[in-house]
Amino acid sequence: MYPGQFEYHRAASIKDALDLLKRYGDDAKLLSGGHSLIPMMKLRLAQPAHLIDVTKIAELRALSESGGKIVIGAAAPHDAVATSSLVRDKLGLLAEAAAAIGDVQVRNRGTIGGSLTHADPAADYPAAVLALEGEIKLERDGGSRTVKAADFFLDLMTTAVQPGELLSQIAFAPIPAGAGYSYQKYPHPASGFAMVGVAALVSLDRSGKIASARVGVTGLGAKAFRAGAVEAALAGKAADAATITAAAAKTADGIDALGDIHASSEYRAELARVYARRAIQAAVARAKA
Amino acid sequence: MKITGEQIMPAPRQRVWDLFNDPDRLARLIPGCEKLDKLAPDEFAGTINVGIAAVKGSYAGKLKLDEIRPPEHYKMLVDGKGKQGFMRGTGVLDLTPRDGDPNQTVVKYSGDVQLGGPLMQVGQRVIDSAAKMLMGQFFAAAEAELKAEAAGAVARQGFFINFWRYLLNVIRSFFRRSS
Amino acid sequence: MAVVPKFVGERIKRREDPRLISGTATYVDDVRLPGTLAAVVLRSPYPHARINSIDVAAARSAPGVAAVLTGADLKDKVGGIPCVAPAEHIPFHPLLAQGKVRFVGESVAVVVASDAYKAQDAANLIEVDYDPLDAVSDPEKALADGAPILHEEFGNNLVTRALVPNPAVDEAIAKADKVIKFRIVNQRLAPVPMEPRGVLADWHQASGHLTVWTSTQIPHLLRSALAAVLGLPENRVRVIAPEVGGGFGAKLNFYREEALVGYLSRMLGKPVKWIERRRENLATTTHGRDQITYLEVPVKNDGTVLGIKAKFICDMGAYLQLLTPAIPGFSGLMMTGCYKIPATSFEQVMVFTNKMATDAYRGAGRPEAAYIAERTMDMVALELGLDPVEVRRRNFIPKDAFPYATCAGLVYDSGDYNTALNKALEIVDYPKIRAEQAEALKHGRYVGIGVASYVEICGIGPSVMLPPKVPGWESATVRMEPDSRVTVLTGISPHGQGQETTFAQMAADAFGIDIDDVAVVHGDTAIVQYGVGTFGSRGLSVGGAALMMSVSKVQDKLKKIASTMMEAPPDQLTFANRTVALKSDATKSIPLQAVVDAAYGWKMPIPGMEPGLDATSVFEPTGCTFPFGTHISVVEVDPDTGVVKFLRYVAVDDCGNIISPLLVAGQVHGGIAQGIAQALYEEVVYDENGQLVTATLMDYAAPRAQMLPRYELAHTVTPSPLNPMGVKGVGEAGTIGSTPCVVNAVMDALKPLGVRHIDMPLRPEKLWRAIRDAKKA
Amino acid sequence: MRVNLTVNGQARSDEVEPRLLLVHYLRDVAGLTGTHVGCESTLCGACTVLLDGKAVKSCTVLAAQADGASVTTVEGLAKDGKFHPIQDGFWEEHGLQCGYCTPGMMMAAVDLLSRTTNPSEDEIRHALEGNLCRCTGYQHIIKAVQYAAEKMRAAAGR
Repeated sequence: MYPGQFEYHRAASIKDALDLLKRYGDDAKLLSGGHSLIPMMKLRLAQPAHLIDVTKIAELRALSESGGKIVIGAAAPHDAVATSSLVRDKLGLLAEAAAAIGDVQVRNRGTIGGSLTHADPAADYPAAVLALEGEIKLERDGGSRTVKAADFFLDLMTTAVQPGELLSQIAFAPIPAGAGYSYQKYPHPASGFAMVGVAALVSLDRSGKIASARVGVTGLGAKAFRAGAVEAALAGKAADAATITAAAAKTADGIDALGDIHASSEYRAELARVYARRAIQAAVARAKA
Repeated sequence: MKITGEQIMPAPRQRVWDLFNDPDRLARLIPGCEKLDKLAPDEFAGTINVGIAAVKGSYAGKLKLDEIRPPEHYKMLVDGKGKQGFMRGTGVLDLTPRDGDPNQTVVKYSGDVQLGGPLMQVGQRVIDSAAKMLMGQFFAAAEAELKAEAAGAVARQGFFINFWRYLLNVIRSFFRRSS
Repeated sequence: MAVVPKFVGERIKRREDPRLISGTATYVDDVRLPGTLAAVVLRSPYPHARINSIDVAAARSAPGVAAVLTGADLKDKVGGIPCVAPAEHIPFHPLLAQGKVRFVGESVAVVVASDAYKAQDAANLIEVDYDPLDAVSDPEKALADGAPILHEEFGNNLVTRALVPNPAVDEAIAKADKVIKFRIVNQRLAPVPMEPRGVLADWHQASGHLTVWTSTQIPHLLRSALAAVLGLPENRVRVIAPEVGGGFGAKLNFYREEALVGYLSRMLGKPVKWIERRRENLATTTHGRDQITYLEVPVKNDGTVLGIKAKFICDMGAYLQLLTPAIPGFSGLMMTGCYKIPATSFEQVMVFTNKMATDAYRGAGRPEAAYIAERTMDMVALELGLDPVEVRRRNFIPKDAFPYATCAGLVYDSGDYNTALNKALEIVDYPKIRAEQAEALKHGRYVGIGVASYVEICGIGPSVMLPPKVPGWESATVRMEPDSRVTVLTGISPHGQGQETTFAQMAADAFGIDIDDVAVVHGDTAIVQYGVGTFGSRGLSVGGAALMMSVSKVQDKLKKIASTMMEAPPDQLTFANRTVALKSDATKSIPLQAVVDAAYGWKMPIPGMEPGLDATSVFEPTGCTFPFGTHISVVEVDPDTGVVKFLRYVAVDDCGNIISPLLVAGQVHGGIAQGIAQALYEEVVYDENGQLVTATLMDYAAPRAQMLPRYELAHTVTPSPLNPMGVKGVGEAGTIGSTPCVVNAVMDALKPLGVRHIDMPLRPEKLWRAIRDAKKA
Repeated sequence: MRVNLTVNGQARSDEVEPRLLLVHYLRDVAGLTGTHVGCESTLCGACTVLLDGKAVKSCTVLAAQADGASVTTVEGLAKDGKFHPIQDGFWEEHGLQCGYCTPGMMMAAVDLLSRTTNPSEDEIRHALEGNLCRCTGYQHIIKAVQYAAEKMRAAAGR
């Protein structure tokens, strides 16, 4: 309940933050909403010597549309994303996932950049960011690089962010008109994290067949992932219950599922299949509507 | 908490045994070992640093080997602790040539480990994954090491340090809970 | 002058609420004394270990640190934590571990510093060298040969063995048409009051006086225990239970930290405060339940239950708290529920394990009993192919049989079980929902209807039923002040129940004054006469009865004085509208104030009468009250996931006469919520090595709003003859009825699949597995 | 370090350690003990306050992060000696027993009512998922929020 001592730095700009990161190296942690970091600090499991607060950097909080992309600033709180009319209109799946995170207090404070870089295996955002093929921009001393969502999550709480880098924004192509989407989550009864969460984005062709499907899954394994086998089993097929059920049955294939007292790995895998089916069905229904 | 698993290594049993008894080389496979002291021929004490996400911790541990039967079997007794938790238990390692291919070795491991303390108390939902991740990294590196050895590369580092590091990884693998 | 209304039985907003909703209430952590130091306790991560050494040097020299103590520093200087319930083996229960730790979270050292941040900094510098020992967390394994022994001096892990034999049960088993055998588990639960525990102690050196603010349900009993442990005279110890943020039985206790902080304040001569953190709360505040029961139930083919034979394995944890070994007794005594079961016998084996102690938790023994009785009724119905409602009706104690002596030796005060059952059935429209259930099944939907008719034991009670140091009586002082307003000092210690309101309702009506003219004071041993406390749904039925005794003493005095002033016999007088009036003619009255003036005046109207208007009374109940009712829930189980959804929840409770309908509803709602939580969500989990897995609220699933149904309440009223108000108590009823009700509903939903019983909590995964396995078969 | 905050409408400037949590700042520095601590894991919501008008769990915010912000605690709900409608609702509908969760519960409800004026029962249950109550079983809390919503709608309509 009582964090250890640290020095607090407030970065005025991205450059400022990068300079501080460079100066303090491994002893520093970036602080955004702090909803993953501060709980660990209160338990003294994390005791960084320096915290670099990036939330006052205006450009990191912006939600904007430019060059045909929707750009979400890394320090945008979940609630801002969930309630933004821009996001709801053009990236409805992201808004749905944002609205499913934790509770209102957490959504008011936690940020998308913080969630993605922490890469909790049960976080909601990664499923949607994977399905929406977000492009994650990482700033570093003297430049920046962009990492595709599919290449971002490496392992348990491990991402492509390198020491000295700062996640500044995530860019998305808007969801095409006529596509359907849904984020379906089974919340952990105690923590509210996703026991499983499935984000589905489905486009139908003129004949009503599935032109393409993208399915992001969180909560099941050590990291969020795109369910390639499910997507492949949907592409080009009729958007009917049998197809969807058969495709969703592949959701957990090859995944080493997490387990705890509330859901063993075997049960989690089944939940993933059920929730994938429900998410895809809901997405298809929306696409047809 | 019990753990069992097996992994196939791309080398004959004796070479895998040698690797698993050569801390010089194991050191390259496993990060985090800070220091290691040999207390007796079959007993060691050391310190490692492990970190996942913002959670970093330093652990001091003791390790005792038992039932050593080269090149196929040993048992270890582990007792490690840090501010963030402790681990305590036993592990058994068995090496057998793979059926039909003496150039590959099946590494079977099993253990029974108790974990406790603050980290385990708040991290139980991810501790399996953490163990799997570290275990996976270790075996991937071991495989690379054996391949490199086959290609003629020579190991350079100290025996015991690496041996200890290897064992710590095995211990970490026990974080995988058999629920 | 405006007419003063009647308050009893009306919907009255609580008197407590303004301070609570404005954020100005004072819980322990809100008490501010200048110079207060903060204590942080260092706890064992090991379930069982020998302590080789503790190095506190670095901690002692850390910034802001005033003291660091370990068990060695306390040895022979303070007493241990008492257990007042009888048991064969009662171990010494130290304030800080003495050479050995026996459960995760056991206190090992304490650091006192200028603030909690600094105390935590220093605590992290303490090095403890532990030698881990094997641990045992399964109570059935704890008694096996070779099990690790917690307290070596006893040679085994047995706390005590209680045997209540009855050869009639074996005869019933021999002659029964059928004997139904099953094993059920009341899992370990954590009470989780929203306010964790907390203690502030302030030693005054010059007067040798210790004041302790603590979050407790029993300030007076705690004062006695604290004085004994610290070796202080009881009249030099003042215990204050300020605002208390929920207890649920967990604060019906005396804890290490309460003594430790008192000791530290005395040692340092400064106020010392310790505030429990939630991890400590889950690990070191008493748990509840944790009973395994093996049942043999002889029945006739028509559903008549001939007896119950039970064996209980009760997990007491590593040490015994105040009442730990007393709790299971209620489960054995009450396991026949509302049924006239001619013979019962039970054996209870209580054992030590490497876990936190169990003790009272909302219901304390009776939820376990009701679960046994109500699962038994459903099991009988299932085995014999009868309707669960019919089985209950066949076995109910009939309405005309009260007072009814059970075969376990209890006397039920009053009851009408069939009426409550019928009312609940009527509200849910039982035939209709059964038809809907059958229809749903045709569409692959698993709907279940659960019935539970419970009876519980409240108003505890006659002191002989309780251990000597936790008596069953209660006290109250009523003082009519010179301005004719009334102050009530009650020995109970409400912490959310609302007796500042209900007692004010009762006193106001009794004296014909406004509720605003009554102040109810509790929870301060320096102000309130010795009392017992709030637990076991006794506040109103015992504390309220004491109040009414004192009320009537003051009334009598007022009437005597008034009779001289009005020239009417005292028994012809009554109180109404701030007057003393003739019963026969309310227009013939004198102002109450005039009578009060006389009572406090320099010249008493009655020679020899003592001036003043106060009375103190103690009510010793002659028996317990037995509230009852029927709960019915309708649930649907999702066969894909095992998730349970509520369709209806109906509760018909009979708590006798009702003083405050609003507060009764609140008690029932909260009780149902905790009972549902046991049925579906909560469980304290230790792994097989004694490690606590549910160490935070990230894993311990206390339910949120979305996880609970909307409750539909109704009542029947069967007054208790045992107290002047005819009340029975309602604090635990909801918890007791709801757990079996929900489990019965879920099992009923899965009945078509051949599922017989699944142990609580009915986590979705367990149900999913049962459904999957049944479909496979 | 120095932090400048507006707490319940009053500007403050205080020297604090960077590690000080906002809830401890409010309780121990500003002396506002109506905001409670109920867990360590950002789950129970007892510490909920409004930070620039939005409900946050003050146990998971550093006082340093709140620098420059405006904080409303339970003590700031009543205006001109009159209870806020949410306070009236909790009182009227018996939305509290022990009262420990109540301040946080009310602050979360105020956030909800700032977003929607006529929430359904389901919406209220959903909006309060970040707040644990152990006494009431939630039903009276839901009624309390509905009472406040109605009262606020009526006031706005006038």
